[in-house]
Amino acid sequence: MNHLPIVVICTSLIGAFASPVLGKGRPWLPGILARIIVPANAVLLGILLAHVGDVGVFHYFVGGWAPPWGIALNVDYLSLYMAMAIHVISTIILVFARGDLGHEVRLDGHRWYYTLFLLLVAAMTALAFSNDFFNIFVFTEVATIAACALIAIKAYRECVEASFKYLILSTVGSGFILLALALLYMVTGHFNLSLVAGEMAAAAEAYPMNIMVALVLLIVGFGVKSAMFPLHVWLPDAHSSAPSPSSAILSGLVVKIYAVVLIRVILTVFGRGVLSTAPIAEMLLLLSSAAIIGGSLFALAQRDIKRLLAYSTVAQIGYIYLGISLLSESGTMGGLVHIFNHALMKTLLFLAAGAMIHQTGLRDITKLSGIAKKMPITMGVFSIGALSMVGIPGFNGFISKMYLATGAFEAGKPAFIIVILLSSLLNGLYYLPIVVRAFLGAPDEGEVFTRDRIPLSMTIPLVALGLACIYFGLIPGPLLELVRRAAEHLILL
Amino acid sequence: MNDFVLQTVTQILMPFIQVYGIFVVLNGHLSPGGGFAGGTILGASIILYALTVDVKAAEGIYPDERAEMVESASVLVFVLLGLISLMMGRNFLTNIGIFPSPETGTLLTGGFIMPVTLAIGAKVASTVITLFTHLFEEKKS
Amino acid sequence: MNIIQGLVDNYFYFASIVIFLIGMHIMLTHSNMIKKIMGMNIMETAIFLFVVSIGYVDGGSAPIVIEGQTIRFINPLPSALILTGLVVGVSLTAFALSLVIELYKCYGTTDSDEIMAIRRREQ
Amino acid sequence: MAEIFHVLLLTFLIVCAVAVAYIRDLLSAVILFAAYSLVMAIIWQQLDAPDIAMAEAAIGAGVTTLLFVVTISKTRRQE
Repeated sequence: MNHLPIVVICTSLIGAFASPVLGKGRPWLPGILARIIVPANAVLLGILLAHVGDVGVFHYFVGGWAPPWGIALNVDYLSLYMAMAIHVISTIILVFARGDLGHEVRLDGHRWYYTLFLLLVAAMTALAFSNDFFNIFVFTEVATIAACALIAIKAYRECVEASFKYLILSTVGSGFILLALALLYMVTGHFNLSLVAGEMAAAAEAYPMNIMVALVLLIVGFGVKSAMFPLHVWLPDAHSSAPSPSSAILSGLVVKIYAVVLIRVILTVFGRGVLSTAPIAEMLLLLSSAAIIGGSLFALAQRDIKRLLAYSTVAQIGYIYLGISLLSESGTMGGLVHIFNHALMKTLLFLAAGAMIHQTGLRDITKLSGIAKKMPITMGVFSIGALSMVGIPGFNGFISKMYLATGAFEAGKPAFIIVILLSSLLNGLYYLPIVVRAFLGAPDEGEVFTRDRIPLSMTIPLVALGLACIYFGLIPGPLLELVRRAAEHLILL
Repeated sequence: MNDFVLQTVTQILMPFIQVYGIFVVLNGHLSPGGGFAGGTILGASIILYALTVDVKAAEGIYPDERAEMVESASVLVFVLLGLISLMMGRNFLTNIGIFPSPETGTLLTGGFIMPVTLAIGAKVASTVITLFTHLFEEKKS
Repeated sequence: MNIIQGLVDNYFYFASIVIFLIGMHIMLTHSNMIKKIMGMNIMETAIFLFVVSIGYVDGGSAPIVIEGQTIRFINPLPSALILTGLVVGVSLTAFALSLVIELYKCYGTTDSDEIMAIRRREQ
Repeated sequence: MAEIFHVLLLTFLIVCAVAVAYIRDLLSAVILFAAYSLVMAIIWQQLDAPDIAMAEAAIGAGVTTLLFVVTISKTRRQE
């Protein structure tokens, strides 16, 4: 039972490196392999969650070496929550990819696509579990390369250019992270998160400058990778030009795992003591408010539907950072629950957009009027996602916004409730016209939508995601219980 | 590049470079170097041959299919070696003494480290060659 | 005077920061993408230099166990981290270069400013 | 004595890096970059990290340079 986290990571790795060999001459096989491995791992993680409920959180030592010698995996509720989210969302995306991938990636590239996808899943899971800076650095790099390659695999020139931009900026981010790790190692002498946390108080006393510089470098480094507001410039290009399943996983999961790693490092390693010596949390609050408003305003100006969704991601990352940096229990819960909720919504929206592009080849939102008559299911679930983004009660987006607002109130910063309300208004302004135009508008003259239905393997994931959005909006109890435990773990330290 | 001196020197030097690369890989657990450095040296020897003598001939030595095979297989060997210790009821990648009577400084020590280093060496050598050939030719990367 | 004395004492740190800044300068100011990648490499090696010089112990020796000797070793953990960083660095470089070749095929240039100009003209 | 050697090597590194920044010919810049990597390998040997020194000599001076040269041969030589 205790070995399950490593089993989950290893099976993804095995799948990743078996698919180029197995897929030679049989391009359908890697996809099936991936669609077996990822759901199976999700089940294994469910078993692990039950097990952790019985025996409590624990650390797993790779190679049987306890720290400071070995690498430790941290099996707690936060990592389990993230790993579950990664596997559940990836499963849905993989099912969708079966129908959609054929027209975006050439057939001989499919085996490489699944290699990269599984590698990305393995790296993200490892990042969620890692309790060691060394490991975090390595898997950050693996995830970055896999993500860049997932964008560039389409071999259109926009994708290649976006991928190059992403790569260069991420490399700067990795450089900063490595520098921060070096500075932390200099004053604490450890790479293990728990041990560094133990040394932190003494180190902050003796070398306050080192700790502060390391903290800022970490925030900037992971901020670039997780598209924190002023550092988000790579995201719209990268996420809008990638193939739709890639956009979904990049927007839904990849940027968030870096945010989670940053949150874990800030709250458990640096802790309240260091945070209180400088207005780090306040700066994060301001930046995330800027992200929420700025991202929404940028999205308002877009006409390309995938670009609009990409800018919306910038705003939603702001919610997550806002919730965490409120440093109250409800705020943290709101930020954490928004990770999963936003993953559901944004995956749904990207996949629905992908289905529309798959059928009509149109990306311009002004040309999509009347599309609901031809694609009622796709447009219906798109509307669910859009309403959920706006935060209508009954959808899951409302739950996270409610917790964020409560958290702002608890923390004694009610000004941020206004930010949340304002952003809901802006979300409404750019999402609802698409829905209204699609349902009520008449098709433009000369735009003939083909009557072909999209394949079943694309409809099922869309409907499942739409139902999940409503389910977690009406019955959020079990999810909130898991998130509460994760948040308690973060906030207690 | 049809330079006689260059070609002859390359052909004479190749075995020595390769033996050195294999030495570095095998002694990864005893001396500096290891899978990564040794693998790069091995790969570089093939690249040297390709550049000075003949790209086509070098590709005959190491075709693309074999490279894909080696790259996947070596990672799988690494992971499976780690899973062996899992099956024996220990933690992932726990060092199980597969080489008896370890004596400091001899080759057959270090348990899993030598097989793992060999796998890394194979992977790195093959990756270096593939990187070169894919960049060199007008092929989809 | 204190600052200068500190710089002279920690000349490895000083040099690595200078090289880091040069690398960053190359990355930010040059529009040629191959130059950008070179700057990226220089920046990375500067960080590596910084990390390794942290683990350096004056009068220590490389961490190779030889039977019957107990001597001061330098800290091997930063070295291991840097070895990983090197691997990552070369794979990033190779990937970025393949992207550059791909972009050259599409646009006929390796200059990011020219690519921007071409894209603006097309819109 | 060792300090003087170290300072010399580091100065060489800085000079190489600056030269890479200002040379317009990409091929020359790559050759300078190879020299930079080789000196870096010597520095790592001096810092008692022999495994990084080996890897850097093989990777930085060998493979990376080759990849750069191949890329330049596929694209333009002038900046």
